[in-house]
Amino acid sequence: MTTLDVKADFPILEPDAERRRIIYLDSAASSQKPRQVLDAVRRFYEVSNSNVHRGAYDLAVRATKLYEEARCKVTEFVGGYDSRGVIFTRGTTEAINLVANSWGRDNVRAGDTVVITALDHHSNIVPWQMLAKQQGAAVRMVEVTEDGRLDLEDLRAALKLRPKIVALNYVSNALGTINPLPEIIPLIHEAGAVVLVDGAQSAPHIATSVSDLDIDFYAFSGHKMLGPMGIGALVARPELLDEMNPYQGGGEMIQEVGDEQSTYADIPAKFEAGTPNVAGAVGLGAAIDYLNDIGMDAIHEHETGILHLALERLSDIPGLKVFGPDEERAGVLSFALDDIHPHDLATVLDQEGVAIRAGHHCTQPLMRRLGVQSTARASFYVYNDESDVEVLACGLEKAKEIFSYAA
Amino acid sequence: MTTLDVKADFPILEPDAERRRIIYLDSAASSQKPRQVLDAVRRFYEVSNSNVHRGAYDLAVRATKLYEEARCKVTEFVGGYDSRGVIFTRGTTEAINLVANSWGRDNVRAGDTVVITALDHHSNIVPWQMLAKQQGAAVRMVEVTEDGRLDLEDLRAALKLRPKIVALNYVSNALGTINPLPEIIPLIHEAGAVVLVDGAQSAPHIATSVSDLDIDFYAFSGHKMLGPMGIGALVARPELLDEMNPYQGGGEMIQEVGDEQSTYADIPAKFEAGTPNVAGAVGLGAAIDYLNDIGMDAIHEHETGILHLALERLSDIPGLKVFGPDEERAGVLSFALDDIHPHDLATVLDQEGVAIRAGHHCTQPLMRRLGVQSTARASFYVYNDESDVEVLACGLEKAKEIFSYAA
Amino acid sequence: MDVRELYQQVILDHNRRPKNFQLLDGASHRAEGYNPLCGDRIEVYVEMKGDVLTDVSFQGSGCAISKASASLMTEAIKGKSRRHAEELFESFHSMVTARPGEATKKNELGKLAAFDGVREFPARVKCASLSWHVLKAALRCNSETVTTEE
Amino acid sequence: MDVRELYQQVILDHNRRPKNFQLLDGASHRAEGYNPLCGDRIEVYVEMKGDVLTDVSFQGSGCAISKASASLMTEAIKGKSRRHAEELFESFHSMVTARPGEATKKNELGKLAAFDGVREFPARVKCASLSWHVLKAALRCNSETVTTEE
Ligand SMILES: Cc1ncc(COP(=O)(O)O)c(C=O)c1O
Ligand SMILES: Cc1ncc(COP(=O)(O)O)c(C=O)c1O
Ligand code: FES
Ligand code: FES
Repeated sequence: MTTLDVKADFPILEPDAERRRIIYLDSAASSQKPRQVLDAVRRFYEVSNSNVHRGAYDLAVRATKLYEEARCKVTEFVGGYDSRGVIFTRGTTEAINLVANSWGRDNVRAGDTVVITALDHHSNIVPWQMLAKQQGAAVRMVEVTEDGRLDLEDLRAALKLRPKIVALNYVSNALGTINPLPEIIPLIHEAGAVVLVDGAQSAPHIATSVSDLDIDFYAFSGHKMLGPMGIGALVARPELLDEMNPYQGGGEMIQEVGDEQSTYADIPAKFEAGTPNVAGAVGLGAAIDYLNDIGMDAIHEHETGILHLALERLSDIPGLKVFGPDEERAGVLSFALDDIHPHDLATVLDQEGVAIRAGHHCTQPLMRRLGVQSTARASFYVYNDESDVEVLACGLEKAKEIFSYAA
Repeated sequence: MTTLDVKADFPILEPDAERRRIIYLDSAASSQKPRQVLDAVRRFYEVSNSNVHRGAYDLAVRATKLYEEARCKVTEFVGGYDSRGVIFTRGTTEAINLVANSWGRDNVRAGDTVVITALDHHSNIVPWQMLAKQQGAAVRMVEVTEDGRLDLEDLRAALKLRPKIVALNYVSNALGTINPLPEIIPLIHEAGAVVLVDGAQSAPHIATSVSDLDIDFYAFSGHKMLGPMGIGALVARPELLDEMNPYQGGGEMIQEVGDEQSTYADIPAKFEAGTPNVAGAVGLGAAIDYLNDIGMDAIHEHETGILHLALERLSDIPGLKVFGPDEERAGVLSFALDDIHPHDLATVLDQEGVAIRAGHHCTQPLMRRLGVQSTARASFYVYNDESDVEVLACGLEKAKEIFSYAA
Repeated sequence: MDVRELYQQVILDHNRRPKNFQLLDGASHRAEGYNPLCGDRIEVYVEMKGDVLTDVSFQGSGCAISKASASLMTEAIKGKSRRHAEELFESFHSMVTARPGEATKKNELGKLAAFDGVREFPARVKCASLSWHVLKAALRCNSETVTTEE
Repeated sequence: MDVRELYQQVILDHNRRPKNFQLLDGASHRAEGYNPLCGDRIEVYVEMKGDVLTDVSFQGSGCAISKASASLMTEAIKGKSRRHAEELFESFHSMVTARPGEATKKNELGKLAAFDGVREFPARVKCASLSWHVLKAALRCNSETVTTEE
């Protein structure tokens, strides 16, 4: 197993006077931040802070330049079509809602079908349910196989309905399943649908080219990829964005405001109403630099290494059951131990300094199909290493001991 | 004139190796940040960072606690009805769009009227134009008087149309005009309308009680009140929010997600889809602490002092024309000098280290009424002092000299 | 704090073998409670004769804390007056939400005092109080779903 | 950098007394340009005979940079071939967007070289190039509004 040896860059992972060492295994929910990102954000506020675009003074020029540089970094990092096709949002959820509202209201009509999947996060389900209800359209949810992969047969069946759009994730946050996008996307396009890919779990972990994959809309969050909270992006085909109506109205997104109606700016400004989170964009740019320095392939290899180590180590623990597929899976491990409730597991582990997540992971449709209310989930990132797996395993053994004592 | 003596708290205002001293007179666009706020944000990332609400481990408990504490601080700071009525948004623009979309779509129908004002920012104009267009409703823009106050006679006339909602700002970002809300709001309610107050320029500068003023919806941005970018709030009457449909769908805002449709969480969660900007909320909380330490009344007095000093000093400069009212005005000074274009003024001042804004200030309807394309604007905040006014005045004199040489 | 102070033996026992864990055919009152944080759901059934809770039971899924809490609750209130049950709820609730060092009515709570450790685990307070909220809802009206937000 | 290197005398003069600042009745081509950053608007009129810009004029509002640039542009291209005007645009554009230290065709630009200082003021590049973009639009087709985004 490779070791990236970057733990020291993450201040929160160092024990200090206030608290002891944390083994952080909840990066699928939100990642920790390296010093480099925190420094970049702080430096922005200390040296370049101002509103963007409309200022004729030096600070505003700097801030605008940094903001647009961040947009270029995002474009390159995810292989976008063009920086005009990169819209900064608060995160994945906002990006998906933007598409559901703007593209959705104009393109999905009564009687139309929207295809979503049972493997997806609520953020890629609820906006489509809301849209379908407003427009009188139908939602068709693609099923999963027993081992937690997308059921491609069912996807094909769903595509026969000639949906307007198919919304699915690249990597499942609950199980780590990696969807075979190179196989799936051509099918979707052949069926005449547009595809939205929820990249919340792929952007941090997998080298991706939105344009090579021929993705129409790609959404992701900065906070899951070492960046600050409150920033993310929608990366889209510029031609699609050009035709769409604005999502929110306000400053920056207009060309001319009349008393009764207004004309709108070109993309990307058209979709960025109000003062943007410039510091957030700068921080996201710094996170991208950091990830590029390590290398996305090295990151994927590292995580795969830890995942397999963990799978092996945890298989020593009797009664431990892992959910999800054996192959094509990112560094996410959803599991159950005996009949111990996942929240009890999380509490016991927390006392050992191990932070895992227990719950439905915002994937209730998937949980229903797995026949559980919730699972325990450990997820890995650049700062995790072999020793973290060992501490996790020992914590689980302790939990087992506590709860079997009562048997 | 009082001096608050806080300049040293603002790192960006200190000259350093990279650049010289900045006289920052563009706080109406975005404020600078004190060390205390930057420290709070950094500390959050270094000690408590995690996703909120759904974590059973220590970090998540801390993050949740800090996030909800920030909500309480906001509630108190603006005199909200209840912390359930405080929704974190990216800023003012998003808060207004939330209301226009959620409340608006359900309450504004074909043939209805929405009242906006010619004194407002595009962010409080365009969302209503968009809503009106979607719903087939009419927009009625209330006029301004020649000295840039809201024309109360025209407001009364507009209220005769029995509008569903009246959207107006408390303080104009272009002129500094303070609207007499205690007089206006009862009229609006008597006319049977709901009122949305754009507090982007009041929250940073004027002690406000949303509940005492009987405001239904109040929107503001953290970045204009010493807080980080990417955070702001909608403060509303909880009963109104309870009845409203969600704005965005996603994680956090649901109760149970079915395959076809879902049920939603209670407020405020119902309106906070996706991972919130926790660090931003924490930073906003720290900004509120900082402002409270100085005292909002002291801040208002300080700014009024600088404004009057500036009005007096600038009146020495022949050819200088100030826009806006003489009384009831916040620390915003919009002006023209001879026939020098505002952008040329801004460029000359920038070379003197003075950052002012030139442009339409996202208030094109107002600019049309003032008969100008744009104005030059200096706006003041806690870190400005007498000496800044003097540097501004000297810069303007220099500009006058450069441009009159050509005459 | 050691996690075993949270997972005391009596809690582990009641989690394993919950008492009154069944449907109550003759129930005069019932309510359902839902914890949106985890998706767990508990139903509480009450048979009231006059002012007395002659029988109480529960069903549903949940963590050790919530299951044991429901189980111990049914034991504690069975045969008691409505007033008494409500007083117990007050004492219980103030114990699990007490701040560090704050005095509680732990002593009046008998076996329920086993949940004293919960207050050190803010994320689990909802688990401990879920069944009590549902009981309260059941007594308030005949059939209702409550979601607990502390 | 001193701001007077931006506001050179020739720029100040042309701002004060712009040349060819009028409507052109016999214009065969015209276009309008809008700078959304400031709300300024410029119209350019061209009278073409064959391949030659026999007359050029402009109208509108703008800052000193944009007005002087429009004025000097009309002087520079009047009587020139379309090809020549387009080449001037290229040279001018590369001069005002050149990075510090980068070589430019300043020497070929005559009076237009006065705008060399603009590149030190990124916020003002649009001002200097607005009229040129409008000219280009006018030559492309008969009537159009362009907004400049560098
Ligand atoms: C009065 C007023 N309203 C609304 C806004 C928009 O605020 P934001 O850009 O932070 O959303 C601003 C500032 O730009 C403003 O001054
Ligand atoms: C697969 C997936 N989609 C969407 C989201 C939502 O992202 P955010 O909460 O940052 O908007 C998440 C994370 O919570 C996720 O894991
Ligand atoms: S975790 Fe669901 S009730 Fe305790
Ligand atoms: S500022 Fe408008 S064109 Fe220069």
